[in-house]
Amino acid sequence: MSRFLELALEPSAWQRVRSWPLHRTVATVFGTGMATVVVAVYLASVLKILPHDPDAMDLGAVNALPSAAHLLGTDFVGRDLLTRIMVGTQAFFLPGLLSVSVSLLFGTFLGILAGFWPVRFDTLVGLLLQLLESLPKLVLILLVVALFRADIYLILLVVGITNIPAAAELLRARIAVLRRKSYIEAAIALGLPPSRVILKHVLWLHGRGLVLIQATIGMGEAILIETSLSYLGFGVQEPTPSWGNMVALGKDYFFRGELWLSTVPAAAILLTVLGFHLLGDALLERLEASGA
Amino acid sequence: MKCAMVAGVVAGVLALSASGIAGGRDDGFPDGGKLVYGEYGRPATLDPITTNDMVGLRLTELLFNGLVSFSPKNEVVPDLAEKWSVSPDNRVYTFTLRSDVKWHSKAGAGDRTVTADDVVGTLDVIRQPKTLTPLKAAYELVAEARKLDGQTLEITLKRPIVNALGRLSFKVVPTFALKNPDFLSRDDPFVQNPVGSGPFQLSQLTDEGDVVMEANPSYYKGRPHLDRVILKPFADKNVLTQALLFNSADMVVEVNSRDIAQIQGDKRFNLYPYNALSYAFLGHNYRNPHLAKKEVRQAITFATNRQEMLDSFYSGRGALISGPFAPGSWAYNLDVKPIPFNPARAKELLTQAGYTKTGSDGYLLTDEGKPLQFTLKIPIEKENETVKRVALAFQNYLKQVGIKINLEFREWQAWKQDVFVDHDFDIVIANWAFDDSADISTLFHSGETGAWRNNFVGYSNPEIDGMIVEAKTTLDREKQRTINQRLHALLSDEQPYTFLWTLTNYAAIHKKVRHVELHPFKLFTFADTWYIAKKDQ
Amino acid sequence: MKKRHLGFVLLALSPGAAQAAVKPGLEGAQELFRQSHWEEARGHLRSQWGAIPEKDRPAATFLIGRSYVREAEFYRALRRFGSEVGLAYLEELEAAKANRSVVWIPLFKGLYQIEVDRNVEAERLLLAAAQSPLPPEWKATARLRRALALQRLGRASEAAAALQDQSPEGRFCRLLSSGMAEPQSGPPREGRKDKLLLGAILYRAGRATEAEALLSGVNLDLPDVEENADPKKVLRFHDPLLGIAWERICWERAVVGLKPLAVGGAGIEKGLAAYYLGLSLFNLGALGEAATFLKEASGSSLSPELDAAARLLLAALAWNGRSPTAPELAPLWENTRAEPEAVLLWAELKHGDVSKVEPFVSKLEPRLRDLLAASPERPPGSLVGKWGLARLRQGDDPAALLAALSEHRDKSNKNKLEWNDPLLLVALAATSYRDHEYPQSLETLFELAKTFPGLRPLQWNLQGIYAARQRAGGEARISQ
Amino acid sequence: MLKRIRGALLREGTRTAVLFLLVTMAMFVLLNLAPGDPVALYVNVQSLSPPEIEAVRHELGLDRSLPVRYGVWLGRMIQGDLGHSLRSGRPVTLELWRTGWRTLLLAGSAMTLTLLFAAVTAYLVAMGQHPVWASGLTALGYVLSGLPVFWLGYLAIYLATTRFHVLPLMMGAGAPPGNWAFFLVPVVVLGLGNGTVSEVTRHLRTHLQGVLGEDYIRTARAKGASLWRHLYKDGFVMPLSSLLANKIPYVLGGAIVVEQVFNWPGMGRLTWQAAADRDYPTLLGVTLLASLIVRAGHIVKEAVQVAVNPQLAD
Repeated sequence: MSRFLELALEPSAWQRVRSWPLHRTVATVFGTGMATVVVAVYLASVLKILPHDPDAMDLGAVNALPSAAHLLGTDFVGRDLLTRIMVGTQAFFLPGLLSVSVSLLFGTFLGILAGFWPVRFDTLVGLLLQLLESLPKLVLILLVVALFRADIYLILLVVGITNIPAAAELLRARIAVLRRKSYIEAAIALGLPPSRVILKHVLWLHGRGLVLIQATIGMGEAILIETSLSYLGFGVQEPTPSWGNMVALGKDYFFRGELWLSTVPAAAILLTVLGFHLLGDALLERLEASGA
Repeated sequence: MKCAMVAGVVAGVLALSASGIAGGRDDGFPDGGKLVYGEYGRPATLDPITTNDMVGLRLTELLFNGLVSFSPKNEVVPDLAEKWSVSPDNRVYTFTLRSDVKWHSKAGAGDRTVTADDVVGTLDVIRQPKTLTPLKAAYELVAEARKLDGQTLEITLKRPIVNALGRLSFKVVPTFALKNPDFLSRDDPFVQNPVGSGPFQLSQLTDEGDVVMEANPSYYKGRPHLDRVILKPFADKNVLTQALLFNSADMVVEVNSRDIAQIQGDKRFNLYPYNALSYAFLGHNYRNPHLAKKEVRQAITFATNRQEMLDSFYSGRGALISGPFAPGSWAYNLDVKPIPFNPARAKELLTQAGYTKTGSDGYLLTDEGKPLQFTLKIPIEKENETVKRVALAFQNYLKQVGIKINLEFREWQAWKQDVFVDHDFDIVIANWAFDDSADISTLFHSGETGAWRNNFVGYSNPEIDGMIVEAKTTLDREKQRTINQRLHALLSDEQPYTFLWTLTNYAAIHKKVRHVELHPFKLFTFADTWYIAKKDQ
Repeated sequence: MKKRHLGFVLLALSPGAAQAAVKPGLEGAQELFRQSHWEEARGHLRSQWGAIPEKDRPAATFLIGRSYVREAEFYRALRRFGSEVGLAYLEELEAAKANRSVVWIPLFKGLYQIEVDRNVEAERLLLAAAQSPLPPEWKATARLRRALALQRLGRASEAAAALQDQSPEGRFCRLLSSGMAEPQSGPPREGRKDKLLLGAILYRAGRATEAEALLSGVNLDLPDVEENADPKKVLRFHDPLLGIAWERICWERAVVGLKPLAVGGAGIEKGLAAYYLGLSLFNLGALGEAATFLKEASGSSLSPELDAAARLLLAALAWNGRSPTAPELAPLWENTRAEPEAVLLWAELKHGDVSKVEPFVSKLEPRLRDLLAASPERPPGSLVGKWGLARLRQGDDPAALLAALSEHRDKSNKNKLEWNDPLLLVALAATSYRDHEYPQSLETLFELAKTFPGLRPLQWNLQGIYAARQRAGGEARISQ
Repeated sequence: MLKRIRGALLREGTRTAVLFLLVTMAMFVLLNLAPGDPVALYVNVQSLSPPEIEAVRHELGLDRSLPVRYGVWLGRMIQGDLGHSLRSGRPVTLELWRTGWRTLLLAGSAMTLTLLFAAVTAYLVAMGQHPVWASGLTALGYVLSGLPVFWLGYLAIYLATTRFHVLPLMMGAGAPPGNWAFFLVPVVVLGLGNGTVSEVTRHLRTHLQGVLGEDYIRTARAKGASLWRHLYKDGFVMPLSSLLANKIPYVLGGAIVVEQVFNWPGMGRLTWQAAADRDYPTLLGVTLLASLIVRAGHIVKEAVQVAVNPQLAD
């Protein structure tokens, strides 16, 4: 199941021959499937279409294993895990999008600046980016949380900001490579306004893949960061469910062999992150197919 | 002066008996073996003066001695001082030091004996403004410390006080070993590499943060039995328990309550209960007009099913309390019963308090037509699973009677700022721990409501104030008890706190370690008599 | 739905409501008995006695009787612990300057001294107390109890006069000293003290129903004297006699409960009933009766350990009053020493007639120490408790003993009856006290007091000792 | 040539200096905005009166205004003195040294593992000769980077110690022999679990295929000449160097968590503790070091890329 995962920026005859369409469709189906599920679940939770009240406690059945009443069992105060996992999507969906868009918007912008006018901007942008990279992410969040409060939007906004460099760097590198390409140089030489060159060739033809990947990666990362934070105690706070704080709570029963509690949300995270990645790949495939 | 001499003689006798227990370790127990104990978090400093956390406090017990110390029976017994006498006006204490106590033989210390200079010096260092130490407040009572000769000194108190002797149990440091002999700051190498006179001496502080201590061969009570004691700091309580269960540690000073069952099921370990004098509570902020109403506070307590929380979150491991003392303390008023769980009564009280209208969302409405809601501030801590549970259940119970509780989790420092300085909270959940004196004066006296004071709920009641002062000043213990029990009754009715429960801490120690006695919270005071049988070493 | 769940848990978890959860009939009662909820177990049976099938009746009757025996043993342990603490408390009071003027202190100190067999001092103190400015009824008490002390000192002649007192207290003292019960019904008694004492006497005279009628609603936790001249300083004093009376009442109840079975019953229950009946009577000092039932018991097919115990008790009855000789004891010791129950009985006797007989005492010593080590599987809590109390009584090192006892304690619910036997808890509390760990001791008593009446005097005195002895500087630290 | 190098050095130098300034300033300001007071480290504040507390703050120099304090710190820093940790009183430089090399060890080995794994996977995929291996590794990579790192850590401990008793849970003084083996666990966990493996793999692969797509490579392939030289240059060195630079912060971030789980006495824990204590000298020291590392990463990257194809230089 390997070839389907890849994203060729320039699909070539040679590659098409070696491609295994079946696997690609599988990946596409899985990716899009997961994504749709997540979106659907998110909508359901927003519309309050839930098996249980996410805050309904059942101290009689704490840390229970799956049963008819609770399809995925219950948590440490007997709340329904399935419900909380569903509601948990809210903790990263919009905030995650926020974080991603922040990092992409500024990332792309800075990336392009640095990529096209290295002489003018590279230093400045580079400094800015490295400044962001140098501040220890988690400490930054700890202080922000202390300063304001443990709010997921806030946290993921910080995450988004600290992710700007990654996006920018990728784009910059990409552009650096492209600039050496004859046709761009030609285009610029022909006196096409850089803006068009940027928009058409770089962003549209070559950059969109990267942006897309960054977006999907960013989603996944948002979730994982929030989980790490929850482990340190600074993630989304009770009673609001997030997959992160659910895993973190489950950990306290882990060594007693009660793996279920933390594994369920962990699995949810895995599937979603995986889903996003594959979705990204799949979309890219289409793009490339059409773009070439 | 006659009675004074008697005191001296008594002390002398005790000294004999003390050395009789341990002198030369002729107790027939084997030497050798090492004890690795796990702490949650690492000590900031290792000296007895600047250290300001429990980890450090426990550690210094192993490395240092005081003028006097406490016996397992909690009597004041001679330590560095072999005898003392008290002036008739109970202000001047004259101590005669043992002449056979040597500082740990380390670079700089040679093998010098502990002299009056060291004791006087230590007191001066503690009281020196440039020295930043939590002890300062406690030693304001000392007017002057004066050396009489090599081994005798005299400490003059500003005024005679109860248990003066007990309070003079500060740990003595070799002032000559300090970078600057008249004060101690944390950039002094001493704080990380201290020289003491105690049963164990610091051998190294590894980069892992482990503190390795070795038996002090020339300890004046005789070499302790254990060869080495090693402190291992951990950053994750679950992992700490695993370390104990899988032979990476022989002792855990505070067992995570959720692991107690598992550890005691394991035949290799003994669990030792300690520090029973603490309790958990929900503090109500009187600055909030709604919480200022007694009915509301009482209603909150009536609505909270404390027994159920205790049973399902702590598997019944503890006892509900009815007032500001722990049931293990002498001041607890046994005639006062905890307020029962009774939502109906709670609703009545709220109606009496004038909350008659109910909003669409089922919450009671205030006169301004807003839902009756309070913010419960909870410190964010990596290991606060049970606190979270309590907070959630509490929110749930109050929902039943139409009060809305908003949980707000704050980073620890921010939490302290909110609670102790800005008083920006409605309800707060925390724990109090007391020593044997069960002294609650700072919790409810109206003079203690300022920034960083303990009466953060802003409780103020002249009657209570008067009683508190009287209880604190009288020397008659029965009077103290009566007053405290009246306080208990009053406060139980006033409910400035919703008093929750008292739990017991446990230290888990591997059975190979024998003859273990623990000080209530310093733990290691008697560690010099612990031993490990030859076969287990 | 939240509510329902929470409610449900409440039922399941709070001991008070345990009954609602337990099975009906004998089974349920046995469950409650195992959890040491004796009163509830009895209530459970009585409430549905009619519903219990014939075949279960003997077992049920036995359960009731047995539960009283356990209760009596519990209160005996408590009484001993209580007298030790009570005396210590009064000594602390005496030591404090502020209490110089309190006339009650010497009186009650005297009363407690009798309980710990310091009769010489007691006699002296009570003599003085009788002259001191006390209310008349307490002067009378002083005189009476002094007489009791004298009697214990073997100076019966001097005691005789004072012991003729006709008050309930007087009659109770005679019951104690000579075992005679004189329940001539005087005017109806109101004071709870009198009710208790009379109750005990009526019981001895075999008038159980009247006794129970008298005892209904008696509160064991009130003080006998409350000195509150200064409202800011309240002193409470408790007469140890009430503890004695209450213990006797428990034994009496056991007797009443077991007798029908021991007389009319058959099979295994009969034997058991006979043994425990004998034991109860033995503790009530009704030796003649005790002997008959014990003989019957050891005749029947008892478990080896109870049989050994029975034989030992019989022997003890035989040499009652005089110290037995070593040759008498040697064989008896040899063929009973294997049984823990018997050994613990020996330990009890050790404080009586057997005390002086060597080399026997020295033999008991080591046997007692390794008693539990010897037992193969986890010994029952009651046994551990008795063992601990026995060792404590012979003055073993409390620290070591505490460690040994903790081995057998369920820490996760360290003070809960459902997990730890009441006797074990008393033993732990007493040992902690000896080891000066007052908070631990008080906490344990705090939990016990939720189930058992009559602990308050002990708690009050213990608190007093703690208050007087604590030497802390006074600090409060907050934590999460 | 020499002149160019000097110029480059000068440029980098100034950039680095400016970066240090910005980073520390940002951290310092943020730190002081956040509530909380290091005084609590020293004394039991509840037992002191406000003036007494002020005295303590004065003693610690906390009563001076922000710019002044930063200025003082900066002045010392320039002389190479990072001050003393408010918590332990040790020189911050010492603290950094004691914990820093451990974190570098952890992060470094983890990083290497990540890149190794990624490189192998990417190569296999790109060349497509061993589809089974390729797909297996890719899938593994994706799964591992989809799981929370501390959960993986717990799982590792659970399996290694609790379940199969194969590894001791502990290093340092008094640890059972053979504990060096335990060193591997956190490295593996951080190396494969830090959430970047799949991304790195993908990036590498993209590049490789990009390169494979290039005309000159195709012709080379057609000719049947060795691709390795080209691949190696454009396919590995270039992306690897830039990835290395980009991923350092992530790994350092992950280290905080992993160090907590595995009780690893590294800079991550130091940082966290310092942040919790508001121990600003230490925290500033840490950020300084972090930025240094980041900078180093970039310089190395640029150096490499210039070396690979000089035309980038101008």
